[in-house]
Amino acid sequence: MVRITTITIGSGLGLALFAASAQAEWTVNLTPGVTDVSRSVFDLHMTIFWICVAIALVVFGVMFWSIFHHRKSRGAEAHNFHENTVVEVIWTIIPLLILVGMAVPATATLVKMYDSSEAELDVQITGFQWKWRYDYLDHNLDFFSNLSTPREQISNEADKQEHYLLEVDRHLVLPVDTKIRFLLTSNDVIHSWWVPALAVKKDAIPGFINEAWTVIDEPGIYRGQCAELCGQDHGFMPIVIEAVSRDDFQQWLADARADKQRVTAAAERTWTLDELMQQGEQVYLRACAACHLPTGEGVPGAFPALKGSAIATGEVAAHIDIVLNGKSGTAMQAFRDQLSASELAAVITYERNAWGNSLGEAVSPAQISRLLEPTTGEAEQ
Amino acid sequence: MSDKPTLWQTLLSVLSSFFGVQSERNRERDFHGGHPVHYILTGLLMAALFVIAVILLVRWALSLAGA
Amino acid sequence: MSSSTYYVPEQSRWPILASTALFLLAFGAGTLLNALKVDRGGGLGLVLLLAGALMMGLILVGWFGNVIHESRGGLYSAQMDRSFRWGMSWFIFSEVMFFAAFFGALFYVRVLAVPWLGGEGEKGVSQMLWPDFTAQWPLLNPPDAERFPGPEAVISPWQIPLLNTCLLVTSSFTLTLAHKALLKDERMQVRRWMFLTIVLGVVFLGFQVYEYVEAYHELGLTLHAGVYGATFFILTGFHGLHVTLGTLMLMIILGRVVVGHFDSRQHFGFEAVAWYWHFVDVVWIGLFLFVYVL
Amino acid sequence: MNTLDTTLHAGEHGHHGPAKGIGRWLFTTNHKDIGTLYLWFSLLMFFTGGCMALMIRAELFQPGLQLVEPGFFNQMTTMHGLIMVFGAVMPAFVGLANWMVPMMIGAPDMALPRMNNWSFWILPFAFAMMISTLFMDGGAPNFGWTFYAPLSTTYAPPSVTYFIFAIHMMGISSIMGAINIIATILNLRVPGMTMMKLPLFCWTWLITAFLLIAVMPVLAGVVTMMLMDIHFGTSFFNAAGGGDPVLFQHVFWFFGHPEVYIMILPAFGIISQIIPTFARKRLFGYASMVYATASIAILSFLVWAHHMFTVGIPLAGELFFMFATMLIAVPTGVKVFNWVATMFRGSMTFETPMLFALAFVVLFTIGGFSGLMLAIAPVDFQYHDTYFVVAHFHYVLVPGAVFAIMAGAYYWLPKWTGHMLDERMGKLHFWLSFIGVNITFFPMHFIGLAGMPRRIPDYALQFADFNMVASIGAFIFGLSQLVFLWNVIACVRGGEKAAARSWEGAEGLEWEVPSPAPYHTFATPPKLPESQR
Repeated sequence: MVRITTITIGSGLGLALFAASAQAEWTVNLTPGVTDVSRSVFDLHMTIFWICVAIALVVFGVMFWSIFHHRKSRGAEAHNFHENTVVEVIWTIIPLLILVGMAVPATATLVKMYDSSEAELDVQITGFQWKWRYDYLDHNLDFFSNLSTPREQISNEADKQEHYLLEVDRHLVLPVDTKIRFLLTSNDVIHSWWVPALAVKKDAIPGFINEAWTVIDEPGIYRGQCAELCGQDHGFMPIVIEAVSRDDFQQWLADARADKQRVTAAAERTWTLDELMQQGEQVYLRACAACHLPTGEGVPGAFPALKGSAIATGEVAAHIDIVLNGKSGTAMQAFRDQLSASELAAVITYERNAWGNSLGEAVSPAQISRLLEPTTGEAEQ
Repeated sequence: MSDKPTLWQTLLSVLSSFFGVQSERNRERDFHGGHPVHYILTGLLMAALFVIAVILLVRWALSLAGA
Repeated sequence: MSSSTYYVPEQSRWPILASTALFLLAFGAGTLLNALKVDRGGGLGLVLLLAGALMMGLILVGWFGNVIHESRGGLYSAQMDRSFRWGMSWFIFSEVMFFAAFFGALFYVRVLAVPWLGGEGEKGVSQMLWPDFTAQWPLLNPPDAERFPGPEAVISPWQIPLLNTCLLVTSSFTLTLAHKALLKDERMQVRRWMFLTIVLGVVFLGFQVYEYVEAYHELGLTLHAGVYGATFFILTGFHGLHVTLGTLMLMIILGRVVVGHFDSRQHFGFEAVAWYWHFVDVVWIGLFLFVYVL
Repeated sequence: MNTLDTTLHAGEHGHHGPAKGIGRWLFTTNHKDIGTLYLWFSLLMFFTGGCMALMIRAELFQPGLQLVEPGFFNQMTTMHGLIMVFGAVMPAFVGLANWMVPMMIGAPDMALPRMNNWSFWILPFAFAMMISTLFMDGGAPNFGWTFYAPLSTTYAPPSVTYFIFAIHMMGISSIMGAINIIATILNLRVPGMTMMKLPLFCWTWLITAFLLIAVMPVLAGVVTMMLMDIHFGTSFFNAAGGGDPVLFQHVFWFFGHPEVYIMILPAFGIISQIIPTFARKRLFGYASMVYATASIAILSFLVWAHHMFTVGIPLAGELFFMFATMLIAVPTGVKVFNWVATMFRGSMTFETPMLFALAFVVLFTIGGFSGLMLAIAPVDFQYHDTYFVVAHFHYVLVPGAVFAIMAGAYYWLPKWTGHMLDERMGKLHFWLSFIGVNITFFPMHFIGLAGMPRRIPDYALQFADFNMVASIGAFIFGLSQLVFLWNVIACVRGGEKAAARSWEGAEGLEWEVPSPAPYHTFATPPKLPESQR
């Protein structure tokens, strides 16, 4: 138990030192976070930090003392000792003991972090280039979460808002005081899901599932980012968690499911070409423009142009197929689960009629939703 | 010459190389009398033992933590 | 006769030419592979690759020619001989580590990755993504059997592989006998044993080729057959490449024996190739155990 | 002096001065020429990689995208890392080894002089090929210097194929260079120069060379598996075929962690030569220094997965790698203590090499502390892949490895050129670098802890101030390296004549031969000076 006290004292000191700067706009230290685990991590961090400071003071102290006193210009004569096994053994043993002291609380915290059993809520998190998909496994609800910072702010054509690059179109809503298990995986490359306030950072590996868990103490908005280089827009796939009370969470679940049904229903009505083009442009800019560029010209060698391309001006079936199912072995994703039927129809229509691709034909949402039926909702999972 | 290191001395020397501290006297003995192959073999063996020791440590820590 | 001082060669043109050749090889191979990937003919790449290979071949002949000439001219001291020995030993060590990477990959997928995908072990939750997959080794049904159709069967270790093991082990013995004969300056014996070693190597390679053909045509065991095929071919393939190289080197050494090079005291070239051959043999034992039998 | 006589009699084999013209450099077998080539090449790569770093820092000066596209930004981070690791730091150490190891041990040259030339001349070709990818369709490699699959396989630009072959070539070069150094140290020592009298720079290089031979083939293996996945349909790093993307990381870091020590052990050696010289006192605990180096080398093979704490390694594995990593702090600490003990009760002066060496001890130790923090797995979850990591490894590599290289260059320049350095300019370079390096990398600790991921071209507003500071520091540091270039050229062209023993406290065979060192140093083995017998 002595160990625990040291940690508390150490972190107390740390908090005191950083309390002043924590008020400022920028921070210079880790966040203590809002979970039990994140606070243990913070305490560990501060303990080790102060141990390092103490060792540094001693070592650098001796060094600078020597630099000052044992300089030739002050007439220092070199002594002729160059070995002392006893001293060497002592200064090997002491660090070893300090390390053992660090390893004990570190092991305890790590074991705690790995125990994801008995969770009340499972959320599957899938990384995509460059967005996150959240699937509330037992609640028949899933959606994508994209960066919502407008492009004008990124290209410096508009003033940047407070949460520049840290805002998304749909929050991951989670209940407080609930053990939540995250099941992390990826659709393409390795991503890493990181929310500092929860002290959760886990890689999303394609084809494998990693587990992590959390119990959030306080309602609030907690922001994070992808932490593993995942290609061009790695810096543009933030995470926003909205922690709400358990009751509010149930209410939110019900609302979100109702919304989802409304979108599915919208595919059944008839859409005009103009309507499709309008929505198509929005979808295109959100989902396609990162690679194929807003002008449809692509990046030679990396991402093919759509403007005047064989697919976007040829057989419609082939076009629909590549958008729905992607092209394996390339960066072209399957969008069948990412977009609704009407969004898919709109974006395909847009691609066939924009930038001088003037086929004049519209793809109807109904047509797409018939294609989606067999595997909708990823029934096989 | 009688300064050939014994098996025990070889073990100790390799151990001290893991530790990172060695006295001048022992080093002289090792490099004068010792055969490099003995040290390499002992080193490999000790490295394996070291790995096993850390694994045992991990198991022990896990059993303490009840995981 | 050998020199008392350490021989430092004069300027040499071989290294810079060899660097150029290596560059042509690499650049050519890269261009060719990229062209093949998008189904464009690899004309330029192929030309560069072949030019590089030809150039490298000529350079090796010239460079080794120089070394042999200097050695026979008595320019090399015993100390020089030790430098060569250190050089060759560490080169073989680097080869050991090269194979270690592939063995490591094999153990990792067998012991960890495949069981995890099949729902066993600490990351077994991954099976959620592959509900129809059951872990087994050899891996006949990879998780996504449409993209990576597994092999129908794998090669039995007790036929050709066992035979090949016997061939290679025997060849190590025959080579040692050749060395013993060289130490006694019985040159006819050296020739006989070396010739036998080369024959054994060539027969080994022949069986290996036969096995590959069978794997591709009869068993569906291909590079595309999931990770079993991948580890199988990368290990046996690189081993086969080394046997090929070793056989070529043995042939050159035999040629040198025939024209009267080497004597009972000075024959480092012979020994270096022998070490290499034994190394290739040892790697095969590992392969036989971990790729075929276990 | 005996050693002097022998150098004058170097003509026995028809050895004479260098050949004339470009042929001298293309065809040379002389360890000094090859050392010079390595060092100039490394400096060129240092400036190339440095320009890329400045491009990165310029883009990060303010939030928002100003100068480059995110795709190109990723190419810059990737190339910067690859060029600095394989083009700047490693060749610089090999260059120093080429120049100094034969002189320190009384060898006539490197053990295998023609292969030595080949080791060097592969590098310009390999880097020409790698840098040419910047101009290819789809751009240069953009997946970070750690090139994690499948970003570097399925999702990579076509230029990845050239990148793979370039890595193969660098590997061949490194392995041959390392073999040469081992053979030289083990076989070409002058009689009486027993292993325990070996200068520490040779000891650390011997162990480094062992690490190189052990791990460069593993790197070759992992890029070969990438090549197979990209072009031959295998599935090493693809779960659909039963492979695992994490397998890539295991094999890569089995190379990568010893690689970290490859970039720092020779630096330890240089510092252990310099501090005793300017403290005028023998190195404290020579034996421990050697054993600690060996210890670090052995442990470096057992800690690779600490770079991968967040990939979801099973708990027991996580603990194993955490414990093993923490243990590395012990021998590293021993080294720092020994350097401090060497200074203690010495008679110190502070010429430019010593200033760099002192800065090394302090700043490398800071990098070591952040390394210890990163070793603690549960806390690493917060640090991993943030600017805290960037701060950590730049502290180890820039004021660590790079400062050591500069210290070594200043220390041995009189021996190479025959001229003393302009101390005023040397000190100017030191102080600008020292200040620049700290302004650049110290704030990165803060932005990392505050939550900024690494390898991003744009960032949230709360990171803006420190990023601006870091960028300013980077330009100070970058531009002050021009002073280094000026110093080296000035020293080659002229200056105060250097004595054989250019520094008052310098000990060792290399200080017994005249400055500049004759083209061929020891055709026949020299006698060891009194102090070393």
